[in-house]
Amino acid sequence: METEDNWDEQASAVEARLAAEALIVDVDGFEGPLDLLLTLSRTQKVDLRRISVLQLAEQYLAFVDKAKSLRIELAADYLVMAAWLAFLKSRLLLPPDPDDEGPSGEELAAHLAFQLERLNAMRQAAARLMARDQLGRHFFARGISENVTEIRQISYTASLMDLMQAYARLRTKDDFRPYTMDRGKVMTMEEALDGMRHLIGFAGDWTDLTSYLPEGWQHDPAMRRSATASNFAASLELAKLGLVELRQHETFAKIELRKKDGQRG
Amino acid sequence: MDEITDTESLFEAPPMAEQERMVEAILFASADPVSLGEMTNRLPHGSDAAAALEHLKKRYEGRGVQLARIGDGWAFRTARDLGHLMHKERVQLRKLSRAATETLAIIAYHQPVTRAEIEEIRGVSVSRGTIDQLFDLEWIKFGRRRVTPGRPVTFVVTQGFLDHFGLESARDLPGLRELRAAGLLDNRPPPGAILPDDDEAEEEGQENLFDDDNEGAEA
Amino acid sequence: MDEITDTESLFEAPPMAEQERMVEAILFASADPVSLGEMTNRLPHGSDAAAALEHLKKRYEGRGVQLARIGDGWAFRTARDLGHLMHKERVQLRKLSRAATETLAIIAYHQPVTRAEIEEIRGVSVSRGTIDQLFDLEWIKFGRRRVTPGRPVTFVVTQGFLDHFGLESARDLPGLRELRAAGLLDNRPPPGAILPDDDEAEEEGQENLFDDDNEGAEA
Repeated sequence: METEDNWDEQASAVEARLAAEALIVDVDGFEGPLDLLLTLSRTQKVDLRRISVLQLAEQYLAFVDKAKSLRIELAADYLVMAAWLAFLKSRLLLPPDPDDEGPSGEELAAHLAFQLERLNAMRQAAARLMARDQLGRHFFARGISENVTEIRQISYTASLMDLMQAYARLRTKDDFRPYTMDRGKVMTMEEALDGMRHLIGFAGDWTDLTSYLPEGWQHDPAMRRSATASNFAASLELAKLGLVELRQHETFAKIELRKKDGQRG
Repeated sequence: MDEITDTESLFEAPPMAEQERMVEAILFASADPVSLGEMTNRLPHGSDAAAALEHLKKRYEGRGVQLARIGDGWAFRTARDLGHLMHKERVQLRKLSRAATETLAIIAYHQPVTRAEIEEIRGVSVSRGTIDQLFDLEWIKFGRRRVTPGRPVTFVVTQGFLDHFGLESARDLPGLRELRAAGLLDNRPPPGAILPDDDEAEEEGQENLFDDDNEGAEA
Repeated sequence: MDEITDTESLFEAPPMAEQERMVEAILFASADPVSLGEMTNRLPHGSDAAAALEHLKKRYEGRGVQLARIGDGWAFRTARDLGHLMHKERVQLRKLSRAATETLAIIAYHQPVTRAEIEEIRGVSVSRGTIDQLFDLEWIKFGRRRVTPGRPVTFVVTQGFLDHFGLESARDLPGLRELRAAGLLDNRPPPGAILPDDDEAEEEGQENLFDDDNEGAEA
């Protein structure tokens, strides 16, 4: 007997706990405090305009307390709402203070009731909207669009969304664009190659590679670095093609090049 | 000058029955609604597209396809009662989340509406994904900026939205009149809040609902 | 043929007028011609698809669309004599290239803006073709000359641009923060990603080739 009693007791405790948790765990299912309030208000089974905001506030506060006792973390907006409702509750319970200039408890309560009614109305409107016959499900558009495709007249189009996304892409490209060097200060190897091809015609004798740096690239360090590197790469390329010879007397000495014998004249 | 007069008299508008045939052909060929303006451009000079459309609409009453008005556009759509025959054509629509359907309804009934107003009504912040999804479906677009500090952008529904839900205009939204009469479409500020002119906001709201029909025309 | 059998069958077929409506809706919505066999399968049990098709064909005689037999299937087709109306349907809509869209966006957001400023924002030179295209579309025009050395011309957007994009003024364009708030900045393709369609990328490549030529010629 005793054990059975115990067992019953335990069972009911577990049951209660589960029930409490079910309500709390459902917090995830609520879309914010207003939604929770709307759900709680349903238990009053009255017109939303005549709802007892005081009772509703108490239900909400009890809910939050229960959540706390179960150590369930509530999002900040639930707690803000709880604080506001506690304030509202005190306003509704205390006789109005004639010196207080703020809105009365009744006004605040009426507004909350309005918000709940409006949310409820929108929810019903959404349901009615989705319950309508829908294109592609209940009624249908022409299956074949007879766009004869013989003509070549092209008309360009863009949507506002394209435009805005293009702009957004441009204005935020620094946030995410891959590492690329800015054009102004960078000489590509192709450019260097082009320049050197023209110049080596005049280089009969060994000439310092650095003298090939084009106008305007000698002074700014970043530009000079880029041009030097590209020129060096270009000279290797030209050597590979058998157009020039390269020499360097020792490590870090200057690099010289000249037109290859066979190419001269 | 003389030439122009000559050509004008030479090419008279075709008889109404012929205009009706033309409108019929053009609408049949297109899956998307064709606006009255475009129709007028495509018909021979001097035609009365609006009248031809009215005739055509009558002709198709009770048929398997119907001529439907969608915003400023017109399109043929299959009769609602025959949807069950179209299982082959039925497209799988992604189920919208509750947040998305509510946000859509708020935009439709309160348009033009700002993000802050949507959040005020739902009592919860609007996620990017929700707005994104509605943009992807081409059911909402940006409306005019609100003439209030910060000039916030507004959202409105599109012609595609009207087409999808079989609405002639945003004014035909179910229950719109009742909601308006009950004051549930008001943007009522919390008591004690300082705010811009109430009248102005309301006036703008109304004006814009009418407006929306025009905007549908542009889209 | 077997009318007697049909009426005697357990499931009564809908009246012929109703079958005709059904055939009409099915043919309208179908993307491909529908064969007699398929039509029979899709109609309620006991229906006579062949007869319904014949009735429907008669009904459309002389109309703007005709019920035509294509191979062993049936489909609606525009009446032959109205083919000329489909001219505009043949206009091929092509998406504006990325270069042009970006240039247009910069002009819209920064107007009046000089060519040099556009290039600075885009980080690449702007081809003459791109600007020309935007002029051809009548979406941009010359603004006032800038009162700076060289008095460079500026570009601004036109009324036609505002009409096309459904804007009342260029000030109605949403700002960056709003784009981000609406989640539009998260949708951007990762850097260097393949553009939505390959043609576009290719086209752009070509355009850039022309670019270089033009720049060379100008220099």
